[in-house]
Amino acid sequence: MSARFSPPELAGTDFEHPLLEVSLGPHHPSTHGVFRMDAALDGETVVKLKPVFGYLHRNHEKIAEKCSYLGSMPFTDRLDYMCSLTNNWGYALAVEKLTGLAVPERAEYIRVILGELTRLINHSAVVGFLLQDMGAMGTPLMYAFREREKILDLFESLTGARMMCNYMRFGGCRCDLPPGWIGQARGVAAKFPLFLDEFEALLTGNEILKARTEGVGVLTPELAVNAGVTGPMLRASGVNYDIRKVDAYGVYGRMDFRVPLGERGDVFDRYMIRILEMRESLKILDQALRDIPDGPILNLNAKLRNLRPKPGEAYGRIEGPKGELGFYLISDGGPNPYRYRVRPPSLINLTVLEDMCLGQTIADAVVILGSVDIVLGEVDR
Amino acid sequence: MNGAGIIKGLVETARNFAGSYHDRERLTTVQYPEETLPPVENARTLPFLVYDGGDAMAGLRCTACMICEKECPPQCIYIIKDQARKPDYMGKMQLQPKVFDIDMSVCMSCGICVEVCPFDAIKMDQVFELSTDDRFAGLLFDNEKLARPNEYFRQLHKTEASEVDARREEEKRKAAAKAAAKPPLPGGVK
Amino acid sequence: METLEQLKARIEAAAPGVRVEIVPNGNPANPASLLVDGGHARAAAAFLRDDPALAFDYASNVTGVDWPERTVRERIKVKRMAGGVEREVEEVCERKTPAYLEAVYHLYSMSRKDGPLILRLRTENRTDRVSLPSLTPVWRSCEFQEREIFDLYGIVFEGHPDLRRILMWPEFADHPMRKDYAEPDDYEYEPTPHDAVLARARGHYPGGTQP
Amino acid sequence: MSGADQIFVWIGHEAAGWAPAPAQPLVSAILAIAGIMAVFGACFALTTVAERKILGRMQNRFGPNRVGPYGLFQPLADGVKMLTKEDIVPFSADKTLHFLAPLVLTVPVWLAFAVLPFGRNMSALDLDCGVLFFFAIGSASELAVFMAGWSSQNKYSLVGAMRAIAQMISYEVPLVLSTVPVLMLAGSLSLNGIVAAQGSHTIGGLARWNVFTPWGLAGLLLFLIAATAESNRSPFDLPEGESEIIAGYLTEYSGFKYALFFLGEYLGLFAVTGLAVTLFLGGWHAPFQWLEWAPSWLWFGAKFSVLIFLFIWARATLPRLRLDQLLNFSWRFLAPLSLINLAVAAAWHWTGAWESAAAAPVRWLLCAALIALPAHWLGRALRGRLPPPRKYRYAE
Repeated sequence: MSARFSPPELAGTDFEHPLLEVSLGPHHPSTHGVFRMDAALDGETVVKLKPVFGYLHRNHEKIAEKCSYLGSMPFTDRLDYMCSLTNNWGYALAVEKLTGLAVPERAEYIRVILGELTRLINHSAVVGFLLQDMGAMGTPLMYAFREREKILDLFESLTGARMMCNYMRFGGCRCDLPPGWIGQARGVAAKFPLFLDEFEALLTGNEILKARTEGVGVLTPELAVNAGVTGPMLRASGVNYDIRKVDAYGVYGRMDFRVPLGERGDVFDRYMIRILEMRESLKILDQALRDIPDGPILNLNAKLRNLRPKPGEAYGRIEGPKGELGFYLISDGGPNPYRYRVRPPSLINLTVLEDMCLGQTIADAVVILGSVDIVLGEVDR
Repeated sequence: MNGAGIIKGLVETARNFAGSYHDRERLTTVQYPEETLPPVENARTLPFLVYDGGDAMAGLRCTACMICEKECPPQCIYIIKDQARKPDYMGKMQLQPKVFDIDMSVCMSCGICVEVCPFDAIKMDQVFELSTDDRFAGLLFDNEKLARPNEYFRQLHKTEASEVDARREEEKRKAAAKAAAKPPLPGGVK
Repeated sequence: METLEQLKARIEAAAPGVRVEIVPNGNPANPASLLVDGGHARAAAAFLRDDPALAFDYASNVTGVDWPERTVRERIKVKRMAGGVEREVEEVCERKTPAYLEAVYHLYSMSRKDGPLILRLRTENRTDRVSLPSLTPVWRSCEFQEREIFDLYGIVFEGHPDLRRILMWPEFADHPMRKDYAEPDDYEYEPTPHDAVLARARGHYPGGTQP
Repeated sequence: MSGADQIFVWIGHEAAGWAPAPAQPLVSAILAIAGIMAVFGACFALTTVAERKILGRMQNRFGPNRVGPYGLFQPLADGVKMLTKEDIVPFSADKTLHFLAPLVLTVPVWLAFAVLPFGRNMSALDLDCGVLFFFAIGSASELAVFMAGWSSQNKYSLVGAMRAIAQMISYEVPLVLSTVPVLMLAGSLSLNGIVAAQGSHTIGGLARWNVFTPWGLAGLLLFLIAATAESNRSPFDLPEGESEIIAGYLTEYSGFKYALFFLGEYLGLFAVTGLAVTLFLGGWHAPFQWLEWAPSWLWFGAKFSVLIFLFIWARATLPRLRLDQLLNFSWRFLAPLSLINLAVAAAWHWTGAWESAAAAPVRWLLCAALIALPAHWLGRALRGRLPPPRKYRYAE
């Protein structure tokens, strides 16, 4: 297996074809935050594109090394602020691996439910943002946000906050479901397919959307694997790798769901895979909401404060909505982690941005970036 | 057919256009100052201190144990213990904070102080209209500004408050039973 | 997956001259890792990726770790001659571990759905001999993560196609994730009320914050 | 004619009558100009707020509803904001061109309204070559847009200006070609003449608007698509494509100059919509004979509003095309189709004798097929050879 890797050639030295160097960002309208791409254009064709990071860098990892294990939990909310609950889950999973804490069954089910709701939020919003980048005046985005509100209401009534949930704890969850929550969640999950149908009627068949996305930003499976691309983007290239299936963490082993795989690895596939994944998520939600058992939600041995794991290290990873979200922890026996590392899927998925954009037009580059699905809180940390 | 997808999309926006006039499911916007959403019991914004009895300063449950100050992730709590014990609302001598400041501009509403507090002394409020033109002193809340009666807590978080009250009653009863079981002091009081 | 011992033997066979060491994990529930010497790391990595029975085609996570010089207190049993009799005595001995920077690679196999295999590379010290071979030519996914380690820890990855600072700005001098990093006192401090409170409170209570 | 129908004409007459006889033509001209500017200025203000409200509703939001009743005073607030904003001219800009560009855009656009008949006897200037005059004036906007992009000394502006030029020149062709059948069959270049040609009625009192013929329907669609591109509106808003090139040629404009550009664009849209109404929708005529009692300017306004709503609706729904696709669409679909439409119009003219109840539908269907089939083929050719439909595999 040999993946293509060509060292980036510096464009702009060829004076016969003078290039237009533009800096897209950090306050460009469609770079999803403070992201920057240094691009060189030949006409409107991209011949060089270098991502530039760090405008939102706050050294999350260093902060976490100075916090107790519990104290980092609310900070993980702020990594990928669209999906705080999966971030919580990834971190809790890593600490549970480090300490060997078991999680009660009810808590695992709650985690699966929340994780899949988060996936619904993220994927629908991403499709909305993608269309926004294509110039659709925000209509799909508004529809996505309309549905997102209903899910955020669920989060608020359970965790107390709409976005910065800070809900998972090592060895379980913080509090039990309020009465009536399951019914409310069932209602949301039952209505979501209607929204998806509506969404697809608006988008999937649209000729302009097809023209803009088909054959644009093709990512080959070989390059995708070698470049560590994960999540829907990897599966759109046709690689069957879903950590929910591979690791079967939580209670995903008991859930019956399928992993949709794309065919050509272009932007349209990335769009479609997200839609199909939402439909699978709804299946998981149905099962989890049906089967959720009674019982405790927190391991009785779990310590809230003064958690001092034995020296050692652990790597916990989950299938976040954007890809593999990993937390690598080294403990030296103290109350703070000696090393705390986040594997940010957004950042690593950007590795192939230049490869996908070369030879496309500047308008395509924006759409390709939209299909990668980044959140700058996670890219820059 | 050419343009079938576009027409389908146009029909969809037209449906939403019409639907936004009669379907609350579609038009989810709340016209904020005139209407507000019903309060959510679990919702949390910023912390406050609970007191029992009528006198806010005497009745604070906080014993200045400093745990929340230590655990607060953004380090926005600042406590100074009072040197001497003071009578609380029941007349019992207690340690109390001399200074209890929370910097609301730093607080990130995570609620970890509430979880770690062993005395149920700090709870999460649900106010959100706290904008002020003084971003320094105006957002620095001291213990007088933070103190809220237990009834307020009961109003906000009914379930949690009833659990807390029951637990505190139980503890009080146990303490009383323990005190009663103790042999009278030599020399006899009364 | 093969055991680490088997893997070690196979790597040693595939890349002659390589020094591989198994680093135990203090937490036995979690996997131990393989320490590979810098000179042969790329050959070993290419072997791990290309061997069909291993096929570690996916480098998930690349982490830098800073290990400054530490004194480790250990209780060891020594035999001592005491009064003509040899006896075993427990002694506390202090040992200094050398300082080094470490790059940790978490490898998975997407085709075989296997993993993780943890590779560690260590520099010789923390000051001047801080270069390691870049594994980006083997796994493209290391590109940004190695840049990040270069930026935050100061490990120089040789053979990296584009080794620049990634999160900090190019003019920045230090490596902020190192344990001995001291924040430069050149910020334009935002006068947060919190700091003002601290200052005022300290002024009010010169004896310190605790009674 | 009813009084309400001619009320504006009568007011104009009476007002001009007060002036001394030699000054009367001048006064009536000034009155007409003032009337047009007042009506379409108000229309501009109203459209901005209506557009935002309709977009809002289509996106399940309220839209502006805070300034005045139902947010109706929003344009006033916007205007105050625009006028009080700092006017920033980039240091390296060509200051003269930068200043002139918004004026060059806005002034000619007003002229285009001179030839539009807004109602019975309500046309400021009845030129014999009205359509030609309209297009001649309309193409001045290209110059303004390029001036703006070039003088700003900004890369995004330049890219936007280049896009705008390419787009406007390409779409001028189908825009003009799609009007030719109308001119051909009406036998006149005067807009009043064209309206008069659509004034008769068929059985059932249905008006003989051009849009009720196959070539007229196709022509209207072609005209509307080309007009959307000409006025830089979504889905053809590439010159301003805010997600790609910030704001295109408007990037370096702020305050009053920006407002002028905005005004110019909307007025251009109004003018071209007015032309569409005149050419294809019977101008100020009522759709049915028994509806002729309503004032003619009301009919014009109603048709005009419907078309504006269509533009807004499309804007709320559609994503933007890419530049190469946009040009392909114009040269390989719209332009050939409008030529074919010319032939269809000719066929319609030759079969003019098929008026019997049996022959009329045959004639209609024949001509419709003549335009629909090429449209289908051209569309397929434009999309190229489609790959087989996608199948998504599922891994268990």
